[in-house]
Amino acid sequence: MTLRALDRIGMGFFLGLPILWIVLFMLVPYGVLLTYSFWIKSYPLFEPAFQFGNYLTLLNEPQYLSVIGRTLKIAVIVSVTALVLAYPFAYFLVFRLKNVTIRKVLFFGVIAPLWVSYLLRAYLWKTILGTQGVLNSTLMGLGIISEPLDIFLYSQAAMVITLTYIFIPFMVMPIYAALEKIPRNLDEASADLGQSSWTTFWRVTVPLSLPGVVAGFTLTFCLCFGDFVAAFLVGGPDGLMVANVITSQFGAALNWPLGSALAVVMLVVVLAIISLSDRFEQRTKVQF
Amino acid sequence: MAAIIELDSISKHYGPVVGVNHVDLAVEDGEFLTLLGPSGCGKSTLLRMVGGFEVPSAGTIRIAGVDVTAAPPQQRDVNMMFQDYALFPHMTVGKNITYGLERKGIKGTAARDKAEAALELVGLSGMFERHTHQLSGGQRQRVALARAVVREPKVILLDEPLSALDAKLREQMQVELKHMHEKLGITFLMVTHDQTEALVMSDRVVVMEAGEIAQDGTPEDLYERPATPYVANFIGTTNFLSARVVARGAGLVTLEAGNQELKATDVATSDGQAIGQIGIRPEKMQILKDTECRPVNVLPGTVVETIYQGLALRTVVRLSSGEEMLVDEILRQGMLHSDHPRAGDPVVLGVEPHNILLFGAER
Amino acid sequence: MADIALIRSKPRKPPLSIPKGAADGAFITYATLLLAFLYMPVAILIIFSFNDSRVLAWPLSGFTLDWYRTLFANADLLEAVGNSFYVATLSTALALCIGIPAAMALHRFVFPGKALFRRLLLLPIALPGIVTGISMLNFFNLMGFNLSLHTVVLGHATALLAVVVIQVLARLQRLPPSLEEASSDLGASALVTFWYVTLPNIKTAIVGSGLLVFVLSFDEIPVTFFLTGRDNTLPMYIYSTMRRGVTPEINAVGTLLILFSVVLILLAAFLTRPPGRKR
Amino acid sequence: MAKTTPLKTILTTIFVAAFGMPASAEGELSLLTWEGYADDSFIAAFEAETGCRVSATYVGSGEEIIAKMAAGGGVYDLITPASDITRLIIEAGFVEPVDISRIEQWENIYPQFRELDNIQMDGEYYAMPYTWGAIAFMYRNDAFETPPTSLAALFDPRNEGRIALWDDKSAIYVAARYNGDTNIYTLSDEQIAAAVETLIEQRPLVRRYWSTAGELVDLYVGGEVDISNTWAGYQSALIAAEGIEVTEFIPEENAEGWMDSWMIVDGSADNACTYPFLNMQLSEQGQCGVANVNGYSVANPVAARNCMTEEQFVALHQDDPAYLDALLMWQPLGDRMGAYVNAWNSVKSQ
Repeated sequence: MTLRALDRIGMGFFLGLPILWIVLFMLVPYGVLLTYSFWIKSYPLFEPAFQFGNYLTLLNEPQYLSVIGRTLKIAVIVSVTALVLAYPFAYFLVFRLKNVTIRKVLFFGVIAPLWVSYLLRAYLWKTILGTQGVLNSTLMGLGIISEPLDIFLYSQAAMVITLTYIFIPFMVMPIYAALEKIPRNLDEASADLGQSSWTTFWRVTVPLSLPGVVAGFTLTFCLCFGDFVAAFLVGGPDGLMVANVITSQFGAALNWPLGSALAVVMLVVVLAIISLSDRFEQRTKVQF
Repeated sequence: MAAIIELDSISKHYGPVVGVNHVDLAVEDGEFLTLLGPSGCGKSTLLRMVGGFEVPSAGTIRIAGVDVTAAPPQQRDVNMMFQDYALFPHMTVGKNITYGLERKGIKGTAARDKAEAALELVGLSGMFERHTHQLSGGQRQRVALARAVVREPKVILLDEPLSALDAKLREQMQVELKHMHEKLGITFLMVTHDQTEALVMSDRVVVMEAGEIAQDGTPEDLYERPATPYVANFIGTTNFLSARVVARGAGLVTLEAGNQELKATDVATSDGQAIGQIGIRPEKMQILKDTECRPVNVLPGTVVETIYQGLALRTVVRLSSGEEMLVDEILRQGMLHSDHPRAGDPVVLGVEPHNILLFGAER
Repeated sequence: MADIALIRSKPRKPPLSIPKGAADGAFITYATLLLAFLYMPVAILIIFSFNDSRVLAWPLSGFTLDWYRTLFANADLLEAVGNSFYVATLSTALALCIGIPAAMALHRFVFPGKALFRRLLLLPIALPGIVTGISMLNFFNLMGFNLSLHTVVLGHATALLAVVVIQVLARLQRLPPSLEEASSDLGASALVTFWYVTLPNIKTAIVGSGLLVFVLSFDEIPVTFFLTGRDNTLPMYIYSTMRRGVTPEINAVGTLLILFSVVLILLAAFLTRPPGRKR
Repeated sequence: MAKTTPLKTILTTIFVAAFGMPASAEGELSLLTWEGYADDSFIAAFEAETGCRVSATYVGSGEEIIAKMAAGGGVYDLITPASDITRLIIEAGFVEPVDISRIEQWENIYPQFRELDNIQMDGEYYAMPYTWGAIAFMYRNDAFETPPTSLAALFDPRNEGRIALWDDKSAIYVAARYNGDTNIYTLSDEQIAAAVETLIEQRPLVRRYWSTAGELVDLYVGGEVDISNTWAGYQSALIAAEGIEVTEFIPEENAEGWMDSWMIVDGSADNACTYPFLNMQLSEQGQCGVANVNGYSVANPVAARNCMTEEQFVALHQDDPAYLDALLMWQPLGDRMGAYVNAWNSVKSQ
């Protein structure tokens, strides 16, 4: 396409600031992060160097791989749980609710908790899951258990519940948007062709909503992967996540180079997940 | 009359795809010219290049003698009525209309007076303060027109202006737009894929095919003397028969079509192309009754079916050569279509030599 | 052929058919449960903010407004709230100033590296805040900048830029291209078109994303954790008091924040009404 | 830390307005410290007297102080690291010497602290000792028929799910002592590995690794745990205030001791408020102030004698140098610190 001179000026106007910003506050910092990851820890702080020791440490010491593995595991469980919880809800809103106002209100109802402090929402689960917490006292009050159970709090399960709770809105939003885009007549056409609503759901609705599912899953997974508050608040002795290890390298261990290397690993994992989901989304994308 | 728009060998490529291919066209000042063609024929691209929304890959565009090939839309003395009208949803009707005036430096009451006048012109007096979403489809269309004419451009471009309206309203607006054109005396350059629209409204129609001009003429020219089967097929309905010249002379050409001999009025084709195909409009044939005097050409056949169309009766006739012909007959008062031949009846079709269209060999 | 058709139409399990009414009932129950799951903690927060024990345990011991009183007497906490407002306001302004032109560029122009540009812009939304925080910390450290609320603002703007870009771009793509064309056709320059036609039509997306950025920035922890100097934002204050144990005072703050959110949500709903539909 | 590059010059020019903030404005004092160390109960009077405005940022661990310093600590004037990291902070060049001639009660400080190697370098003092205490152990009275006296209680399967341990490298010290290694600050790699082994075995018994004072309080008050280690004097008081009876004890395997001192961040000695503040903190006003708020023992027994009740004086062991000497005072780990921290992380990771 030929660009007119005026368009070129306009393009400079619109592109200049964003590009400057990206370079200054993303590319350069990522570059610095990468640079630091090759530095070396040296008492009392650290020194510039170029060596792969930090990455070798991450590979050789089992603790790092096991933390990364655990973090991936929790992120997957949370994303799947959030998906299972969010999908029927979004489906109900879009396909079963006739009243548009109620639909909008309920949709807003699900994403509104985003506006309540993240930290507080996470913290509240401690109150609920604790030995003398709301859950235990309710169960005891109902006579289901006689002694308070301590299995709820300070465990990976507690982290999964808390993280799922926090990230559900991120799952509902894209799925809702994807479902809303599906033309109603497809649904009707399928019913017209004699398919049961169950078949219609699996053969028409689900495939067409996949881009939303992928988007929600990716976002939830990535945010979960980098979380460090859940472990801090409700995690048990086996609740350490990658982000907590990074934080500790920048704090207690005072090993910025190793922490940077871990952050680079996290960056790479997230980039990989994003491009994977991009590719998947391209394949599942349908134009209406 | 002087040319207000001159397109000189305009081409537009999208990568390897050719959208418009070396088009030369001159639009006379004051005329209503329509670019007609199916979607993808390049007519809209051509219009958008005149409007300045796309830049030609090659060629020059002159408006009122000034080369505007590279000028952006805001520097051209033309205004467009968009297919979706493109009324600014966040502005009132009045604001929409004065928007273009303000860009010209006309503001305040001067702008308002002009806008009110334009609204009156399109029959929407008193709608100045309305919001655009409160308007009906026809009203939006009028506002779009008012917004374009209020700037007193040299040319108004209309991109499928009636496609968003329902059939009834469309017919009414066709006439209105035509009257508006006469009243304003501004050049209208319209794009449409609707042949009726083109025939009804235009002084001149340019039929486009695959990025090139297929034929350029008055509506009557195009209908009565289509240059190619493409045009004949696109404008109106045509029965095609492949044919071979047997003899030629005395203003008549004798052809063999199927196993029939037909005589047609000869038309000297400029390129001397051999005739390979003939076309006959369905309404230019008749089903002969015994009492009638026989025309020059007769084609025997069998009725396949009859289709009642209200205004006319369409009869599908299979010729002895196996080809099917459509025949349209106006149902005049007293004529009952039940009297006509039914499926299976043998019939004879008659056609006069001047009603046979001659075309080159099929490509 | 007939055989194939037969094989294909082999009798299937009868399709699961639930009476429509029962299915709807199940859906409604489910939706109610999910909403209860989402709002129960919030309700507990509000209830505990009036509980007169320091301990967050069931059952409640008594009603008090003390926590609201101590809240308004707590200078550090009020200062943190002020800092959060300062940071959120500035980062929202920055994110909008950068994000709107970026979305315009993505929408309007074809340029080399556009795919990369787009991906980089959207990266921080999925990137854990800790990576953004750490890379910027390393960078500022290398540059010898002092950490302050301003470095936090830069971090937030970078991390939340994508929110603006996504929402504004989506709106731009829904906007008929003919609107901008009509404007230039009517004699407007690119800038005038942007100001009088494009901007008003993406206004609701701007307001919506701006409010979201504000809220997310107000609530941000990981980036702030690494980039703040001696000043605390509210979440950082809460985070640091958690070291001592959260008092119901924090619940009171949370309750007030929810109230504030409700106001913001209503404001958002009010400001993002469909254009022109004033009644 | 890095060489000047053209990019740096450009960026510095651009951002100097926004980020070239001086440490503190005239008459302001910015602290990076523990909560309670600048409590209004005794700071307000100082502010009124001197006109100096004191603002404090609170940290959760000593390492956080180092992290903040490493991340550009120029915005603070005074910090209060514990005795195990003072040396590192000195060697990293974050602080400047304390002019002890301007500290009025310097001579009243416990000689054990004053002469501590960790706070000196090249004949200069870099820290002013302030408070001290033990990492004691604590149990819930109603949970034990026979009061525990040994670390063994923390490793006893009978207490499964009722144990809390401080989420800190201190856990390594605890496990090493339980293993019988008393040289907890100079552990060999093998000893550390053995400690890790012990802690991993113990992990299923642990309810929670607590990281903050308040958290431990909540754990007791919420009925989650019965036994843990604790910052002596501080958390037990908070728990008692909630009506739960706990007892602090020094186990047979002994306990760690710590000492916090004030250090002057590089470039802040010129702040006119610095020395008046230090002198206030070492006076009766500051010493009893912090003892009352945090329940810690203080570094100036002379001041303590004057402002404490006899009961409090005894309870805080201000009269008992032997108690202090018996504690395993935190030592700088030097370049071994990484080994300790990683060992502790590996326990939590596996």
